[in-house]
Amino acid sequence: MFWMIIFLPLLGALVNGLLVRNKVPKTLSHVIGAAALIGAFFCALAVYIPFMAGGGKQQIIIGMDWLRAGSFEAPFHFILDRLSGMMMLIVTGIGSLIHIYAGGYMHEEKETWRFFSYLNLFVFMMLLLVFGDNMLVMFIGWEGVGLCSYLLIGYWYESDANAAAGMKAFLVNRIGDIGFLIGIFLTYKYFGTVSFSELKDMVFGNGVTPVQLEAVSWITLALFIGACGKSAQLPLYVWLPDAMAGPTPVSALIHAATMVTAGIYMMTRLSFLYYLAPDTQVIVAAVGAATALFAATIALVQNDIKKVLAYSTVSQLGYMVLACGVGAFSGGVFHLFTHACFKALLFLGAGSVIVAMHHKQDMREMGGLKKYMPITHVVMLIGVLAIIGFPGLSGFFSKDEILWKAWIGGGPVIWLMGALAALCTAFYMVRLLMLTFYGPNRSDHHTREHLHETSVVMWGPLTILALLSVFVGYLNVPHVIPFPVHQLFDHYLAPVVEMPEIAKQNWTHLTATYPASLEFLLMGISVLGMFLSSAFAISLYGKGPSPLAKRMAERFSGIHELLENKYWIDEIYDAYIVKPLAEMSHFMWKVIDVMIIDGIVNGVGQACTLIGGLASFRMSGSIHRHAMVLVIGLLCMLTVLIF
Amino acid sequence: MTELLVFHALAGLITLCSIMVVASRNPVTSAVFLVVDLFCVAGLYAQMDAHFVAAIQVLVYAGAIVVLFMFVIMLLNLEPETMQGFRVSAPEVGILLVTIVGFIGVAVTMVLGGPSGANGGMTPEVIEQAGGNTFAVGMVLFTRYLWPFELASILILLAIVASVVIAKKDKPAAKDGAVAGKRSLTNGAR
Amino acid sequence: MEFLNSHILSFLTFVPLVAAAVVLATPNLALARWVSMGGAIVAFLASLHLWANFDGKTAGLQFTESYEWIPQFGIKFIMGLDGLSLLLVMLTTILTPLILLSLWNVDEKRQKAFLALFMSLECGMLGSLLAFDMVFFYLFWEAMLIPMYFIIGIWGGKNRVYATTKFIIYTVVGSLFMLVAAIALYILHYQQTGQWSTSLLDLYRTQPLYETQLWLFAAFALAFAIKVPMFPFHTWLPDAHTEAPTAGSVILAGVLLKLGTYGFLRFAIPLFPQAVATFAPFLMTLGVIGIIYGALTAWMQKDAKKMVAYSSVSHLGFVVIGCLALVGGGAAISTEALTGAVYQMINHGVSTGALFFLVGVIYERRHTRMLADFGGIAKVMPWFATMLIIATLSSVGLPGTGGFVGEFLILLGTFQSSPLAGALASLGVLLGAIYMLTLCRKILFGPLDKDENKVLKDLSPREFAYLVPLAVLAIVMGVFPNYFLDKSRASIEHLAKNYRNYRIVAVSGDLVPEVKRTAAVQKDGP
Amino acid sequence: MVPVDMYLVLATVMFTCGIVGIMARRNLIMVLMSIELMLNAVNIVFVAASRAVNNLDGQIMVFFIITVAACEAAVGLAMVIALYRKYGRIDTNFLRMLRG
Amino acid sequence: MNFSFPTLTREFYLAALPVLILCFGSIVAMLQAVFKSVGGVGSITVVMLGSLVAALAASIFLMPGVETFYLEGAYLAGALSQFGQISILVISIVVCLLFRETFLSKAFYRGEIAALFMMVVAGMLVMVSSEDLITLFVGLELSSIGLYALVGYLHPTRRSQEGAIKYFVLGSFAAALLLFGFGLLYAATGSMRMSTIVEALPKLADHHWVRLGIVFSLAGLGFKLALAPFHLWAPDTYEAAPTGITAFMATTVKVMILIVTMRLFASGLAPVYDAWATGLTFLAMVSMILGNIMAMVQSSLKRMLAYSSIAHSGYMAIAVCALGGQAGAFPVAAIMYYLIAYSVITLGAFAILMWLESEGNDNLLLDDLAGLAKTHPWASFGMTVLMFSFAGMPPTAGFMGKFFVFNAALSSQLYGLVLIGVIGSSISLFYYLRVIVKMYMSEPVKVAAPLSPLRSPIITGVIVVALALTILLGTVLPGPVMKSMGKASSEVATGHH
Repeated sequence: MFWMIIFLPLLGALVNGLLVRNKVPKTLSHVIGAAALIGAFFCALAVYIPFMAGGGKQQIIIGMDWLRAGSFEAPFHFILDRLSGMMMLIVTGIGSLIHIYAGGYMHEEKETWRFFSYLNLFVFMMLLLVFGDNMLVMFIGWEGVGLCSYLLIGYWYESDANAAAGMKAFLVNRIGDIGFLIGIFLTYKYFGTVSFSELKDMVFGNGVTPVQLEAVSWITLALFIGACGKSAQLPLYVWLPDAMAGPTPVSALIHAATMVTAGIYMMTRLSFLYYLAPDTQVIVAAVGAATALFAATIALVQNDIKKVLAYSTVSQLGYMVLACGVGAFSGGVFHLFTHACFKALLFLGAGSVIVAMHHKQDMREMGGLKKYMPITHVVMLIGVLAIIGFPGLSGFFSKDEILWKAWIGGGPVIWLMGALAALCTAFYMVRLLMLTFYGPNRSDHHTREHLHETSVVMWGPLTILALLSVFVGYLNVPHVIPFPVHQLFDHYLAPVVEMPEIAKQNWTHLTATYPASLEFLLMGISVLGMFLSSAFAISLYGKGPSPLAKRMAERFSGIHELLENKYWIDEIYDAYIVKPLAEMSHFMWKVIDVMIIDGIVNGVGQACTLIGGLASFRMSGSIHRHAMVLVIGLLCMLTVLIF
Repeated sequence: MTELLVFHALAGLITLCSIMVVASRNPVTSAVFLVVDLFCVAGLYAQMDAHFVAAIQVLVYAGAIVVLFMFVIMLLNLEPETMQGFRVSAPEVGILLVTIVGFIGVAVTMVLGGPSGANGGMTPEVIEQAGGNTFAVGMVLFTRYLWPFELASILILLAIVASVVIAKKDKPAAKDGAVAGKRSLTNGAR
Repeated sequence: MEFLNSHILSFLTFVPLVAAAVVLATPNLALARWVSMGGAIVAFLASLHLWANFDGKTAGLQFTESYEWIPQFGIKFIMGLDGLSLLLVMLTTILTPLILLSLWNVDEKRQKAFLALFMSLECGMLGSLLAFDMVFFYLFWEAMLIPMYFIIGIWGGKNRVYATTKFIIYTVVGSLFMLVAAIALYILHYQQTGQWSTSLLDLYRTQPLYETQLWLFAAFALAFAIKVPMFPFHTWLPDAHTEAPTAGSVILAGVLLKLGTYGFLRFAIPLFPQAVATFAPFLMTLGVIGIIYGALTAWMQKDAKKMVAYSSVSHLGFVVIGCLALVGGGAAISTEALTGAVYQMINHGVSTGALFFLVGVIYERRHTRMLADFGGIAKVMPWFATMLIIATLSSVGLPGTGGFVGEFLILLGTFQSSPLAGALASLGVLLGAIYMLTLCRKILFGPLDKDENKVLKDLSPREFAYLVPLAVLAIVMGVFPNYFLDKSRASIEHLAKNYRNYRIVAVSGDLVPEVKRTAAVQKDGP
Repeated sequence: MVPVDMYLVLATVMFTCGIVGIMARRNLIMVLMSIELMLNAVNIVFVAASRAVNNLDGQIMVFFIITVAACEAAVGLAMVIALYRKYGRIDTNFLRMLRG
Repeated sequence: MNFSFPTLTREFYLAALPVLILCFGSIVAMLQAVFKSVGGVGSITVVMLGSLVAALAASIFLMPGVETFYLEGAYLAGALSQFGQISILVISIVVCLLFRETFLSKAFYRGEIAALFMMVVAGMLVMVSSEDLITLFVGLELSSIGLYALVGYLHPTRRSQEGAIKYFVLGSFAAALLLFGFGLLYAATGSMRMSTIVEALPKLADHHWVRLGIVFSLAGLGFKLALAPFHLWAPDTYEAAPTGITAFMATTVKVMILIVTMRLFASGLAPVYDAWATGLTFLAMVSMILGNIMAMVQSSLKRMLAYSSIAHSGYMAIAVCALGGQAGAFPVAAIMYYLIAYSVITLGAFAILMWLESEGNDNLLLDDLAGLAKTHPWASFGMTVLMFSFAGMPPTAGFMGKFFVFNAALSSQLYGLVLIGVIGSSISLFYYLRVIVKMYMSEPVKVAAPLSPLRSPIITGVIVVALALTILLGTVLPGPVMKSMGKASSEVATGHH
């Protein structure tokens, strides 16, 4: 049954990608793709329920021998524990919903077989990533999902921009992958194994030597670079906004719910190492907080509905990384879970809007869609409320836990950054909602005529996701809030994110008890801020972009421009990294290769010819000249031998 | 003492004549100096008790070779413009000077070398006892060096044939090689 | 059959040569095609036989043959097979029929000669992989150049004469130095043992002084570095590849280049361990430069073939550092890198071979290889796109393809022995992706705006037939690497063990090689 | 008795004259005569050496050298005649067709 | 009377029979020139071939294979002499066959030419089997004077006459240098015999006369061997001579001079190894570099081959240098192998040139070969094999030759020479490849008179045999050949020590 989880998506991918291709109606492609995922989801359930019934103990599922060289071993062994079990449910569950939805979204496309094949392949790779018991198998999935992301972003390859965006995603991810690889190398060098379970046994069993402890800082840092690439953290986040060029279901599944959370997943899987490296953790927390705030500010002024969501994703991922950085891995994973639900919901909702708007994505041309798309409006409203942390919805619980842990684990500065990011989140999400669904409709006549609610294939999954977005938060209710069960999720994940004995001295603040009043105070501040900033957003955009918004943009034109241009990060990268590299390459080719090396090679030949020509011209001809050469040769020999 | 005097006189004459051979504008003059030169060398041989060699030097060299040269010079009846003397460019003069200096070095080296003291046993006394230089040379030549001597005859034959082939007139129109060959034998340079 | 069994290696080597001779004698091209294909397939079957019967558990030579040739000089015709050569032999015998298949539709006046040359090239390659005698190795090594010289020179592009002359002169200059060093070693062996022998197994036991080793190794390394080619001796490669016909490029990239790295493993390293230790940092540096330099230069290319050619420089840089990581750095002796290098050789043959095939496919249709002339081809040639993407991914080392296994192991091992080199070489992973994806993007993606491109036909069944095996192989090699590595593990371990023994001696301060260095490959029997 | 090295010096001088003649003169006949000079110089060396080392081989050698000189003169002059007959020129500057 | 006289014996006549047969044959040929009735092409060829084959047979069967001195060294039989004689005679027979097809059939003075040819061969045989300097000199002149005539006057054009005169003047000049050197050696050691010289030398090692003598003899022999910088005659003469004679000269002269050089330097002058090896090293290096570089710029094929032969002389000189070192007898075998290989390849190459030459054009240019592979595939194939062999690519004779020579040199630790040799070989590849490039990779140039090859069956046969030998010498024959060289090499290396 376990194998079916993994291989059903692969089977789907192969059937769609190699066997049927164009030969069947595209509905069948959709059915094959979705069926593979739904099948996998049910298999996952069938595995998960006995697994949890059995106490949820970590299991190693022996696959096959994969790679052995010297003392290095990386077998295809899979790890099934509470973390991967949860992830498999998210991946297959949300994946199934999105697959179903995609059938509607891609209705007008020609080559859906390609789409579903890639999508299924993605799920397969994601499952490999999730289940891999060693870093290398995880890396297969890690790069594999990157590949699928590349292919799917460039799905509409006829547009050059899409192809470029895909390439950018792949390459930026590769930068992170180098970090991941170096992390693997270091792990192998200092621990002699790259298996998660063995590493964990090693750390929890014998502890670590001082040398290993030193190395752990570097290992975790290198791996974090990998996480930065995949989870779109500063400074490697640049690919994610561009990745929105792909079809919206892809954005929902890959660039919001699953793939981008791989970094968080990986860090959680190795939480015992991260606990051992408080230095790295400071960096992780700082990067996470900075990303959260940074991306949120950019999102404030974006007009493309998917771009807003993309920066929002980056920002939310920053939260998760921040959580990991302050040692709240379960908080991070919980946010991952809730975020997967509501962000998928938001993306799919946005997708519905886009379909309705005939693939127009500029929010300035929308407005008032509430009237035309009531269901979508409701689910989007739920999603927005969830993400901004409206009390009682899932985002409230997960975000609040992170902010709380940021305060106790990272200090006021980190907390402040997180809180500010939350304010921004509230503002731009409400802005998105207002601009899209409220106020007057600003689209052109033609588009308006065709505005209508989407089919059940699309809104069906949306409603399921909306329900999830509302309720999953209650899995982890903080102590301070009166509720029958508290911190269910933390307990659930505790065996996975257990702290090694030797690390505990560094993390005493996490286990210490704090007054409930403090937690309430912070919660109150963030809820209040959320309400204020939402109100501000409603006042500015409630009836379409108000004159005040325009005035503000003019008043703070510098900042507005900075934000609108995303801090010019892309341009800076282009000017200071890509261009110089290209110029250097060109120099290498044209100057070093062609001029210097080939110049020397050809020069030797030409020099020989020249010498030969000169010699034959000077030395030959008449007899006396021959005699002279002869005598000079004789004299040379005499000089050598006698004089 | 007399010997030394004679040597120096002959040596001076030889040097002078050699230079004149090379330096004369007119080939006839050169040939005349060559004859004098060869006679002086013959004198030198005689002074060194190499009577047989001195004799053939006079007979063959002065008597045959130089005559041959004179004959050819006369035969060709060279015009003045073909009778050039030195005509060398500046770098060539440089090379000539280097050559001369180099060979002065060779001469100096020879003096530095000195006699080796090898002694083959054919002292003048032994030769005198054996019946004189010519007899002794003959004895060696016709026994020990009989093989090269016989080959020398082939060599001369070869030279004759070669001269014939070389100096033959332009190829006659007739395809009959044998007749032409016979004619060339009679009309050749020799 | 018994005879065939005991002479299987020489049979394998000379079957292609016989086929070449028969091809020349055939009356028409159709027959010539079948004859050459027959020869290639027989060779392939023979190598399959070797694969099946090869015992991967021992490092010793298998299927050995040995005949006296010039007894007074100890020159023997020795053939043998071990784990290092087995994989390359397989690669050669697999690529050859595929290439012949790719030539099936070429109907040119001198095509028969081409086939004959090609088959003799196969003989040369197999010979140099199997020969265990210095002289015979050199003989095959040089003999291999000649067909290649003609293949580029006669059937090449516009600038073919320059390219082929550059190719052969570069290579021969290197191998002349190697010849001299080999002779010097041969004389040393005589001086040490009083026995003339060019058998590699005997030469392994020679113990040159450290200073001598330096010179000899430098000469061998030069020859192999040119063949590989390592920076800065690489400039012949782009020219040769660009001008060569598709079949030539495939075999050049697929097998010929590997003989350089194979040479390092078979000759330079086991013969002169002390010198290797001295030179390794230098060669590693060149290897790393090659990786980065080749990648960056490839990125700038406008000609698809040249781009793939420069990519070979980069990829072979990986193999070189993999070979030398064995000896680099501190006491760590990295078999992983060596394994990776061996694996990467094969994988590069498969992926780059496929890439050249694919470039050939579009060149055949459009008679241009300029990237700017394409764009959006994926629309009209979906299967071509699939194949190109698979080859590209294998080339950039995406996990799940053979390229990953090789590159990963090399980097892993290199990182153990010299972290800086490993880290810098890791950049190659990124840079490789840059140019390969650029290639894909420019050919496959973007708007299909050229009219000539709109009517391109997708792969024909014949093209499928030679591309699919490579694509499948690229993936199978990524998913089941142990299946391949099991055959060569023992040999690799053996090579490393010998070197390790040397290092123990060297580290304990006793550089004078009094400790018997066991032959890197031991042979049972006479 | 005159020391043998004096003869050698004399021979060297004569030899040098011959070499200079070959290098400097443009008339083929003069070149041939220079060669004769050189051969004579060699003869002096042999005869002087023959006396110094008390061995007659040197004189035998001179005999052969004179023979060869005669043969060479004959062949050389034949060449001169052939050249003159055909082209009317015997200066070496005429002989500059083959080069490179 | 205390002279001791050597006597002529029956053994001497038997040993010298090859030379005598050739002298007799040449006289017969001369008579044929006189008597028209017997002077046809056929009969002269019969006489020539008959004499050469008879001489070959005598050399093989009647000559003692062990070192035997006759007339106190005037005639030296033995394995090395035998090797020289056999090689020279075999080459002569081949050239004679080539000749019959090309020149002899149309020649005007065919009797005289046959006589000259045989006398030249006789001179060479004398030279390779002489031990004293006098006989050596006579043999040298015997071969040279005949060659002067053969080079320029078979069908005298201005070009060929010029070549002959240059060869003659410079050759005489070089002979004078050689004699000057012999004179000084004689003055120092008091002997004309190598075996006596070698005994006298040890106490004279630093004597100036000896050193001067070595320099001048080296210059004289170097000239004949066409070692740079004494090589300038070679290109001119090779270009001037009819192709058959060029082939003859390029091969036999090298065999003859190398054998003499080995004997003189390695046996006679062994005690002063340092002196002559230094000089010869200089010559070898200059030859390899200059020969190869200058060959690169030639447009005439024969000129190119001339420069290549200069370079090959350089390679062989490497092995001669190795003779005094630690290599023992091996370099002799190496040189002999190289000589065989080189002769086979050279003969093959010139035979192909003859095959391609049309009447009246015996100086093919490189450009004439353009596109030859299309019109004459087999000739191109042959040329290719030979060029690769010249360049030393396996599996041909040239490779094994180079292998042995480098082997010898490295055994004697002549690293510098080997280095130069390698550099030279690398350069050489360029011009050998140029020929192949022209044939295979260039389009035929439309010339006024396209090639109209003779395609004579005999020449074709010679080419085929040469090609077969080129390959065989590189593959199966090295073992047996080197084995048979063993005796001759030990003769040189141990004969006089």
